[in-house]
Amino acid sequence: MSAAADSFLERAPLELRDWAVQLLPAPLQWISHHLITIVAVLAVFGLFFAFTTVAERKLLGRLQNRLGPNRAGLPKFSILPWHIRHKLFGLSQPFADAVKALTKEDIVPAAADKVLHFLAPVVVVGFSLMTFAVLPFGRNLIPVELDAALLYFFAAGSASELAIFMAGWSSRNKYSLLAAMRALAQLISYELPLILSVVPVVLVASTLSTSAIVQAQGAWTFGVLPHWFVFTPWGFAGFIIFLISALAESNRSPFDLPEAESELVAGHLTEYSGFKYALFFMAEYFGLTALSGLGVTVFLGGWQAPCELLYWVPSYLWFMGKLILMIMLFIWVRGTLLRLRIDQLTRLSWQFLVPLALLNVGNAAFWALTAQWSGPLQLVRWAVSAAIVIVPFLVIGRSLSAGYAPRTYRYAP
Amino acid sequence: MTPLHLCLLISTALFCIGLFGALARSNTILVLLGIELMLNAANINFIAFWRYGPNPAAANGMIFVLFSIAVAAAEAAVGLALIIAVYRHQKNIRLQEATVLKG
Amino acid sequence: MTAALLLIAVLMLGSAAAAMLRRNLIHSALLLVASWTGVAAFYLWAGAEFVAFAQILVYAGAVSMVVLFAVLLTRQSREADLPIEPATVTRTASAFAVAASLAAVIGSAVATARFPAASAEAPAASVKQIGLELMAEHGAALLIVGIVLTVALIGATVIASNDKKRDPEDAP
Amino acid sequence: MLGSGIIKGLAVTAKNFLGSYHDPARMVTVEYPEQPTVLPEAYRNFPFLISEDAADPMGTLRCVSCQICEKECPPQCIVIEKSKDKKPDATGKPQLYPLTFNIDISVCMSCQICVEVCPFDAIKMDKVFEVAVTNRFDGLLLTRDQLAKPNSYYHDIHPAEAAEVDERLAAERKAAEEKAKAAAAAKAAAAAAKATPTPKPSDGPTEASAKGGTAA
Repeated sequence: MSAAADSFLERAPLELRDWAVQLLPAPLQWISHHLITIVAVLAVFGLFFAFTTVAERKLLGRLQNRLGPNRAGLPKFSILPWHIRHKLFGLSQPFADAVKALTKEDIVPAAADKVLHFLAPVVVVGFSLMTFAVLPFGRNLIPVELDAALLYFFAAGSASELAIFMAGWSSRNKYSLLAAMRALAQLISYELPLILSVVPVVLVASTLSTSAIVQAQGAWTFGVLPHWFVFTPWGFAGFIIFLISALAESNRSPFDLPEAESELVAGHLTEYSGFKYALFFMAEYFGLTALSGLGVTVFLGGWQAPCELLYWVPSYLWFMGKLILMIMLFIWVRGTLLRLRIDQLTRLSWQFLVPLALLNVGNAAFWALTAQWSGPLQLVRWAVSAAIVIVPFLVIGRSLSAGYAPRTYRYAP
Repeated sequence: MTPLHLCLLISTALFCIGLFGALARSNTILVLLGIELMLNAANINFIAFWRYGPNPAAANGMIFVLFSIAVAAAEAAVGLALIIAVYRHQKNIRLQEATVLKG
Repeated sequence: MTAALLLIAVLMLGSAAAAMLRRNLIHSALLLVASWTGVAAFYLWAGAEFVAFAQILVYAGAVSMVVLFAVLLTRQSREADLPIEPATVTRTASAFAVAASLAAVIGSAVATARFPAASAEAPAASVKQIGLELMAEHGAALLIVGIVLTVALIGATVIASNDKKRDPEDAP
Repeated sequence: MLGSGIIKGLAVTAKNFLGSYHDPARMVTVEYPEQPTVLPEAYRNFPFLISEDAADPMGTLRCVSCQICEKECPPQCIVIEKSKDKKPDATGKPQLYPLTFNIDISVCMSCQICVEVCPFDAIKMDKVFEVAVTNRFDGLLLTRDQLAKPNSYYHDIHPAEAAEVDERLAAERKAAEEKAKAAAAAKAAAAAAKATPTPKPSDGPTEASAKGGTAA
């Protein structure tokens, strides 16, 4: 096992960085060490963002029996054979979009607060990128090893709320301001269940450090059943709550009220165009990726392999694979569910997610207290823990849906 | 001058800025924010004394700041709720005009 | 080290002073967020990671939101940020005098004070240590803070909520 | 149970996703430039002029430059200049013809009024919609040469309508020929009857009504 941990592939990114650092003159080495990490994260997740957008559009298309973008290929002057040049499966779509966004006119409303109007997209991108600093991408790949990493993650993530407010207020547009207020109400409502859903993991792993949380999930029963937190009753409940809150935190469908174009034009983005709009768009995807990365780290075992036999596969590949699966899940949900109304949205958070998440913290405490139970007691432990999840879910679910007849749809089975 | 002196001077300056704001502005929200600044200045002192005090191994200074932050958050929430309640009665949040005791 | 501290201090104090002088309430609130972030940077500088992140989470994430909501909910019009009328000039001047004299008193006191020598090494306070101390030694205080926060939350909701009966039509 | 609807919905979209790869019947997208769309027969876009003979389009335009369409066109996108001389048309009758016939299709609103008012079935609606050009002023101003298209083309794009028009025109021509014949016979009869001084008052009105019928 330690041989696998030290294998060449596992160490390759670090070796590459060290090799690049020693090429530079000595006085620059201490800073370039960090700069290279930053550049690597930016490059990897910048490209990841680009291809997430095209993957999202293609996947959404397929979910709705459409083709999705498949046109943007290479420019005409390229010397590649025709059939490659022609379409390339639309993979160069994000680059075409980037060129379009960059060359568009940047319009600032005359009455806008110019400074804040400019600062908002910068702040939102900056802080959403900062959250990547504490995600362990691989066994040896974590940009900053922090003791209070989870707290850092949520602290950096909370700044995006400010940016949305700045964008909405500085536009001097009633739609923007209304949308910003709605977005804030949504983000504040869902920050609570988001953090509460992670607290059980902190409780059981007894650490706030992301790399230590991943370490705590690194074992297998019989070599095939990974000890990821999602495979425990409280972990599963926490994961579901985390998924719902992460969807809401990243303003994605079905919680995309802040940008509900049919109600609010385009929300706080109404007065943004060109590159600034692209920055907001980018920040949204960075936020989504970071939250997915956190979900992978906290619940899905981070860079751990799913079974012992596959331990030799480099850890960062596992992380990226799980991250892609998470994002595909988000896209799938987006392609399926309808947008909620604002009162339904806040009700879902305060009456459903928060109580369940609070109970889940108690559930995790029970789990941590009964860590010594074994044999048949283990079964009791699982049964009790599952009951703490399922019974409140059924009770709250029944009370929430009381008074509604089952819906019927004319065009759906 | 030791770093501790510097930290204390900085916190003094922050405290006095907060005091000035609380005294000079007539908008209730700004008064509340000035008080928040003063609380922050006190927190800076706690951290400075913890960092440069005789016994940094004990985390008392940090824990005190954590409690202080929690209480400040509660204060802000209640204070702003009061402001909204006052506004609902008077349609105004200027301090000079909040002269009527009966709502 | 000192240069970094001075930079943080300039950011923190500058934005705080600007916040207290601006006419525009929203600008004031946002500048105060910058100031609070500066305080968090100071905590980071001093090695109190956990407190710094808690500061950002609570102040930049929560208090600022409450403040901005309050500003927007209580603002009648854009004229609300008109210049202060002449009557408050004396008030500003006296406030400045009070603040400045207090600054002078505390400043001189601090400048002449002598403190025991600090330990050279930055103290390493892990999150685990803080957690253990919070739960063991300060357990009662933690409980009381929890109760205070809960009471404050409920109180704030009760104070700010409208007394009018909800229209039953509103319920979905 | 709360949430069962969500799972059902997710199953539906998952089925769509998988089905989109192995069931081409699900996909409704038409990949346009490669896969041409089949336009409905009643589709119309911009007007064109019908000529009888593809070999000599300018010589056999049905248009007699009566300028009704020019006057009726709501956005006034038609410009016609009459010829000075006359040329025989398909029936051999000497008619005026358009020296200039311009339609500005950047102004045209495809209302089809020109088609409806034309007494000679000379202007019809086209189906060509890929008219984009790089010059938006001269490029979109179609001249007589660009507008003239043979009758066979009309049959290609609107078969039913064209057949109906041809039938009607043929009937009219036949009627006109018969009238002409009848007129010639009447003339001959009149010439023969010149010997007898009986007047024939019904001749003039008959000819007038025949003309009216042709025009309608």
